[in-house]
Amino acid sequence: MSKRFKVKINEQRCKKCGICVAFCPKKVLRIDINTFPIVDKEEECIGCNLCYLRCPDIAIFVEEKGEGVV
Amino acid sequence: MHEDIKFLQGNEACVEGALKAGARFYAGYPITPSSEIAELASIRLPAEGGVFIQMEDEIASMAALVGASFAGAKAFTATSGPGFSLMQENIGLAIMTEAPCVVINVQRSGPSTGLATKPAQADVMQARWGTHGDHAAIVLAPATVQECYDLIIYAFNFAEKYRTPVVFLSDEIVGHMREKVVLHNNIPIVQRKMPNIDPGKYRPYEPEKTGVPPLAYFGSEYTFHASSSMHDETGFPNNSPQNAEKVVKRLYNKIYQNKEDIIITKEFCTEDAEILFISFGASARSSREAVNILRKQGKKAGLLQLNTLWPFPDEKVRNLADRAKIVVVPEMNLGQIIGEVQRVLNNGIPVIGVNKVNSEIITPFEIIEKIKEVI
Amino acid sequence: MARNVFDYIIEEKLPFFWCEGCGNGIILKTIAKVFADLNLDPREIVVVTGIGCWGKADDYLSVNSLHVTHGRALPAATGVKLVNPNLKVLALMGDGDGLTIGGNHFIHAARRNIDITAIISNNFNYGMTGGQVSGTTPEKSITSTSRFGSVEPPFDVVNLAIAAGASYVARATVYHVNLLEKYIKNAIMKKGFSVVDVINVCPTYFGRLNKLKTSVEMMEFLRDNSTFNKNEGDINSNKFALGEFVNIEKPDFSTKYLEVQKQAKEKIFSLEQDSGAR
Amino acid sequence: MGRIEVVLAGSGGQGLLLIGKILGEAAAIFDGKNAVQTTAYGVATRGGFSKSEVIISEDEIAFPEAMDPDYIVCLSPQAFEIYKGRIKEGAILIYDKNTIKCENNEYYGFSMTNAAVELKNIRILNMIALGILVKISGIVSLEAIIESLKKNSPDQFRDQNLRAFYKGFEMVL
Repeated sequence: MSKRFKVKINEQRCKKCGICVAFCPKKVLRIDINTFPIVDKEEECIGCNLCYLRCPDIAIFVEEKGEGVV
Repeated sequence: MHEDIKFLQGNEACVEGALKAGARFYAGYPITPSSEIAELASIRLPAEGGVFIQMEDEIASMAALVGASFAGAKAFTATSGPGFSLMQENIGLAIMTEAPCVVINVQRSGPSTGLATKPAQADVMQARWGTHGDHAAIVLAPATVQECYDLIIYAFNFAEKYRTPVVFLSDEIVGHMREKVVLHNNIPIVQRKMPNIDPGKYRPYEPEKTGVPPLAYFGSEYTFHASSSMHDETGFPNNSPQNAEKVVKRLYNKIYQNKEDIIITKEFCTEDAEILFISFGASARSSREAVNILRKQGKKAGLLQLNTLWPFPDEKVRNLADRAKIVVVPEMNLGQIIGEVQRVLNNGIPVIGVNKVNSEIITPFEIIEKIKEVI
Repeated sequence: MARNVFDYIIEEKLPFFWCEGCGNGIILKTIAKVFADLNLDPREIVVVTGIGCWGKADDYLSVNSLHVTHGRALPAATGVKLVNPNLKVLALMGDGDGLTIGGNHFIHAARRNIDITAIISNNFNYGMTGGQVSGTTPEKSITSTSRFGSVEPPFDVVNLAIAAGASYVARATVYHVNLLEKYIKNAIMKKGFSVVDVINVCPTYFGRLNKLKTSVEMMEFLRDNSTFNKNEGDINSNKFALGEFVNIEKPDFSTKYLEVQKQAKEKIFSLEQDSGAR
Repeated sequence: MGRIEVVLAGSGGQGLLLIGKILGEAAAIFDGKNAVQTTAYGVATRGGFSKSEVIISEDEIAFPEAMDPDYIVCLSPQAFEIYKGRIKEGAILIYDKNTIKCENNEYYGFSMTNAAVELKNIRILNMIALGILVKISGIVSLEAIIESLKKNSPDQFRDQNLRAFYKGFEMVL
C-alpha cells in the first residue's frame, strides 16, 4: 500500500504513556526514553485509527492524505 | 363555607402551600412525624403533572432535589431528625451549587432514634450549621397551621430568589395539629430569575447586584456546568485562594445582605412589654398563652415570635429588649435560641431560659412558674 | 453538519489532568465520539458526576453537567431525569464512587429502571485519594489500605446490575476500544437503566502495587485476561468476561409514571378523602 | 363561649383521631369558631394509650393542648385510670361502662360497647361516643357535626357512621 496516511502527535497533550506505540498493529510508531512518540514508518500505516481510539489524551490523529481527519 | 378554608394538619398545610408556591417535585424517605407530607405529596403532585418519588434514603432524596432543581422544578422534601442528619451532606451540595429547594424538618425528640412520635425543638443549631463549611442558612419556623401554609410559600420564594436551600423547621406538635387554614392567594409567588443574555455568554455563577446569579435550567437554550467543587463564575473548577474567598463570602453575603427581606417575626402585646418572651414553633404558642395569663394578672408581658430563625433577627431582638426588664426564651431543648439572644443582648438584662426535653410541650404554667421569682 | 468529539469536549481545557496512561481519557473521548455519531444536541445532554478521578470528567465537557457529592451521581441524575424525561442523562462514576459509597443508589436506580446511562470507570481502587481498596478490588490485591492483600470479595458490577434489574448491561475494557464504543452507544440509545462496566487501568496506584508498572503492561494484561465466554469470567481472579449481558426492552420509570399522573388526575378527590379520614 | 377543652382518650385503633378531627372541623369550619385538634400516640398504630384533644373557642387559641379539660371521654380502662379523680370541678367525664369499672356516680357511664354490638360493628364505638359527647356538651351544633361527619367519612362508611352517631346521641336522655 502506498503512503496514504499522515500521523500527527499533539505534544501539548501527549503524556508519553506509549500506548499508541505498543498497540500499533503495524509498528508505525517508536518511542525512546522520555520522548514523544516518533512516527517511524508512516508508509506502513493502514489507517486503522486504533492509536487515536486508545490514546488517553486525544493527542494522536491519523489523517488520510488530502481528506483530513479520519 | 368558602372552598379555601380547611381544617388541616400542619403537615398537610405544608403540601398545600408548596403546591401553591409551584412545587412540582418531591423526593423523600418516610419518617415519623413527617410522613403525612410524603403521603399527600404522592397524591397531589402527580395530579398537578409533577413527580413524587420515594428514594432509598434521605441522602438520595436530597441529591434528587438538587438534580430536579437544575432541571427546572421547584423541589422539596420532608423529614425528621435522623433523616435531616443524613441530608446534611447534600444540603451542602445545594448551598454550593446554588440549587433552590425546600427541606422540611418536622422535629422530633432525639438524639438518634429518640422518641420517634414525640416533639422537640432541638434541631435549631443543626439547621444552621448541620452541613460542613462556612455558609449562610435560611431557616423558617411555623407555630400554627396557617403559618405552615404561609411560610412554606415564603420558603419556596426565598429559595428561588436567593438560589439556596431553605430549611422549614416545623415540629411534631405543629405538624400533627389540625387547625383552620385559609388557602389564600395573598402571597405573590416568586419565579426563578432566568438569564437574559446570549446563551454562549451565560455564566451560571455570575451574580447580579443582589449577589444572586440568574439560573437557567437543563434542557433550556443555555447549557451550563454546576459543581460541588470550588468553582468560579463559569461553574468550572477554580482552586485559587482569591476565588475561594470570593465564593464563600458571596454565598454568605447573598443571604446576609438581604436579611431584612428574609426576616419575618410576629409580635403580641410588645408595645409596653416589660416581660419579653422570645420563642418560636410550638413553644411560641405556650408563650403566647403565658402572655394572656400574665396580662390578666396585670403584668406587662409580650411575645416576639420568630418565624425566621436564621438569619437571626438581631436588631428586632435588640430593639424590643430595650424596653424590657427581663427576657424569657422558652424552647423545647436545653438552650439553642437563647444563645443567640444572649449574644445580641450583652447589656446586663436578665435572659431566662425555659427549657424542656421530656418530649412534652412546655405549658404556660411552667413558664410562669419559672419566672415568678423575678417578675 | 456532522459533529465531532470537540463539540462535546472543550479542546482548550486539554490536556486532561489524569495521570499518564490513565484510561479515563479513553472512556471520555469514546463517550464524546458516541454523542457525535448520534448527533446529539449538547443542550439535551446532562452528565452527572460524583467524586473521584472519573468524577472530574465533567470538567472537560461542554454539555450540561452537574458535579455532585461522593457516591450521589445517580440520585442527582434521577432528579434531573424525572423532571425532564426528554434529556439524555448520563452518570459517570468510578468503582469507589458508584459501587462502594454509592452502591445502594446503584441497585435502586437499576431496580426502578430510571432511564439513565451509568458508565462505570472500574479501576479497582480509589485513585484520587491514593489507591485505597474499593468494593470492586479483586481479593488478595494490594492497595494502600490492603497492604497484605484484600480479604474482601469484590462486587461483580455486571452481575449486580443484572440482579438489580437494569435494562442494558455490558462490559468492555479500555483496551477493547471498538467494543467500548459499541456498548456505550447501545447503552445511551437504550430506554431504561443501562450500565457499561468499563475495566480501566490505574498504573499509578493499582498497577504499581500489583506488579503492573505501566499502563502498557496493564493494557496487555486486560488484553490477555479477557474472555467472551461469560462462564470463564471471574473478577476475583482477574478474568474479565466481556460482552452484552442484558439488552431488553421494558418500560422505564418515567413512562410508567405517566400512568400514575393520569390516575392521580382522575382519582384525586376520593384519594384525598381517604387519606384525610384516617 | 370561652375556651372549651375536650380530651378523647382510649387506645390506638379506636378512631379517636378521626372523631377529634370531625369535632374540630365541625367547630372550626361549620360553626365558624376556632378549633385546634392534637393527638398523642405511641409508636404502634394499634393498641397502647392514645388520645386526641380538641380545643374550641370563639377567640384565637394560643396554647394548643388541654390544660384543664372540660370534657373527657374514656374508651379504655387505661385511659380512665389516667383521668379519674384528676378532673376539675364542673368537668364532665364520659366513659364506656361495658369495659370500664367505675364506682364514682358523678361520672357519666354509657353502655357504648353494647350499643356498638347491637349495630353489629365494634369499630363504630368512636362514633357512638361522639354522639354522646355532642348531646351532653352542646359544644357544636348538630348541623355542624353532621356535615363534618359526612365530609370526613369515606363513602362506604358514611351511613353506618351516621347511624352510630345518632345512636349515641339518643342514648343521652
